[in-house]
Amino acid sequence: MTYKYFAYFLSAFLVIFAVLFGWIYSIYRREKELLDEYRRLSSED
Amino acid sequence: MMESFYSKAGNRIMAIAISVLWLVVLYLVLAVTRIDPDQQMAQKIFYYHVPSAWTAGIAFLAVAVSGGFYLFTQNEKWDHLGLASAELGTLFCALVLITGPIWAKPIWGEPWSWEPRLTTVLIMFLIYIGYFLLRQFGEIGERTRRVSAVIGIAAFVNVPIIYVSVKFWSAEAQLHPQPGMSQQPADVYWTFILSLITFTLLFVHLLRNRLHLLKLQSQMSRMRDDI
Amino acid sequence: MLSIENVSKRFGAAAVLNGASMRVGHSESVGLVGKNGSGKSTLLRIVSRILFCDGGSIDWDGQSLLGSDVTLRRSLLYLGHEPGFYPALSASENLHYLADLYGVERSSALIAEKLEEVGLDSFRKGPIRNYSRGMLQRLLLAKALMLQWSLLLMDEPTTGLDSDGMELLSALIASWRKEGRSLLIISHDNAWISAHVDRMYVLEEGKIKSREGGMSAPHHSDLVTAV
Amino acid sequence: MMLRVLLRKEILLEMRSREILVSMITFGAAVVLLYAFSFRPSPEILRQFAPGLLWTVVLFVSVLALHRSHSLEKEFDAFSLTLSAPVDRSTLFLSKWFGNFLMLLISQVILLPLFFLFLQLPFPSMPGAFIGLLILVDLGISSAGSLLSGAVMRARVNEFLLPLLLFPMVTPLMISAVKSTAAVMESQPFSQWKLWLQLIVSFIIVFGLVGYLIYDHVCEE
Repeated sequence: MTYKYFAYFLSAFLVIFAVLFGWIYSIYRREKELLDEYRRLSSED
Repeated sequence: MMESFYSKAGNRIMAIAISVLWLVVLYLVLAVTRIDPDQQMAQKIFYYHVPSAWTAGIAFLAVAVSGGFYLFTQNEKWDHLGLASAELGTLFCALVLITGPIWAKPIWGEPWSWEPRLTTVLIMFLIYIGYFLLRQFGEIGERTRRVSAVIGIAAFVNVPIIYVSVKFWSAEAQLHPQPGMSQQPADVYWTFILSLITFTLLFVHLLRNRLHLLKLQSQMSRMRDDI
Repeated sequence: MLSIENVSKRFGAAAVLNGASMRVGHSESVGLVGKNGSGKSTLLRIVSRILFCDGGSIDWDGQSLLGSDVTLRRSLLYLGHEPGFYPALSASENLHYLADLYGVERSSALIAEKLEEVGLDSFRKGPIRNYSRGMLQRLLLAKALMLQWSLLLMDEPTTGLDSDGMELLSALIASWRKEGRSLLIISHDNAWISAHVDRMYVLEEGKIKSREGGMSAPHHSDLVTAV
Repeated sequence: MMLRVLLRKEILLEMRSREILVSMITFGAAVVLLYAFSFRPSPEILRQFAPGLLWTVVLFVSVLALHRSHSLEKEFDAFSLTLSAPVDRSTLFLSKWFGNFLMLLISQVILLPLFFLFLQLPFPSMPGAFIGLLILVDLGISSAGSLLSGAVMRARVNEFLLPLLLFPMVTPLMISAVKSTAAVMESQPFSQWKLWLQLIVSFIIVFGLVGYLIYDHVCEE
């Protein structure tokens, strides 16, 4: 049993993984920014 | 009143459940499913490629449906659903367009061929790029939302025409595998179904995450208004 | 009777109208004043269905003007702040088209007569692109003379008019009031507008405040602060 | 009735300014010339390329008319005249659709002879079928194009958004047009290109219907 073409599978998998996690991380960052701004604004009040 | 998405226990549980499912699928794909004698590991890209396409399909359907609801109700939440679905649909579309050529390189010998499904996905991808540019360059407001709803609907009703036309356009290039899933052996079948479920759940989860952010964004802009 | 209830409109983040309500009764002449950018023109454009509103209702004699039934619109006529004519066409071609749109008689003799009434008969031919502001305003008055309407919506009708034009406008408004037709006039010129209306509203922060008076407007200082 | 009034206005406007047709024809002729200079291989190869070249010219040229048809409504706020009048918005869509269709057709009366002349191609042996196809594809381009041009007319960069949205949207129409034109040029029997004709017709129906139903939500101010 050989694992021919394993590199192709791995790269496809890693691309999917990276894209999805990049997406989740960017949402998380944007959410964090908003919440920080919210806290700043509400503490000023 | 403004909280992060993962402060809710339900969302955390969902994230963990999807991660576990993801690992299970990966295990099944790597260690359990049979190895195709010709394509070997490259064939296994299929377990990720097809669910991505399926997810993109649901997403674009959601864009069109929420566009219709938005036009009739003018309720902002339908616009949010449309925008979030369009973003995720384009994201999964991109995954389809990336994994397709990775698979095709060793199997067809060339990464891109003008194969009907690939072409359809590419055209949809281009239409949605236009959709985002419209949202970017149109003024932020009711009019842009209305127009994007219209584009979302028009894009979706166009899908069958696009598909049929590219199918007969390059009839000689129809190399794309057409697996009848029900005739597949159990290991392949169930792994595929599980992957499909994982991707669908992932989509719903990401959609809710994005919607939560959109809600925060509009709350925030109202707050900036008041100050 | 025109009744505007709770109309709201946002342009992007900015709320232009925020629950504006007002009424114009039969054979009543009503003025609407407010600061620049207070949303006066927007409100008039919403009533004319040139813009859509985000919420609220606008009725004419108990029937909604916001639906897709267009026959009701025959009773209303909108004279905008911008000319609202095709610059490439001549004055009489524009009026021809207008008469066709509203389905009224449109003989050339009649159009010439109306143009003469507003002092444009010698400029009947040639594109209106080169008209001065005052001439365009006179053309708008010809529009009002051409058509049958029960409520006239005028946005800054005095813009660019010379003293002859002002006299013409005042005479026309007076005769329309005598005929018992309803008028809704927007102007920034308080002295001028208070001489031509029965009642006055002030638009402030997206809401409408009522001011009694008009001919006998005693609240001049209030109005000045509002403008 | 109202459609006739609106359509007459579209035609009158063009007769007075002539800007749409003049720009379409000069631009189209320039593209045809460019093709003639860039592709001078053997006549057979050019004949193979001809349908594709023909429809790219048509599509490029149509963007001018489609864009102008709504942007001219912005000058002097002229659109408010029509929008505030007792006019059904669906009829307004039809008038834009047929107006644009007419502009496309008239420009082609001049551009097509130039195309066949400059590229030294024989005129299709089935002129009736060819002209019928032309009419149908023009109807298709102008249906989707009128809807999209109305949709983007108030966006800041509408002149580049329109082709960006239009081109991918009309790909199925373009594929069908190229395929069926090639069949007509090679005098193939109708059964060979019936499918493409059906696709063109369904495109017209779908976009005509979508435009008719939702143009009301698109055109504002």
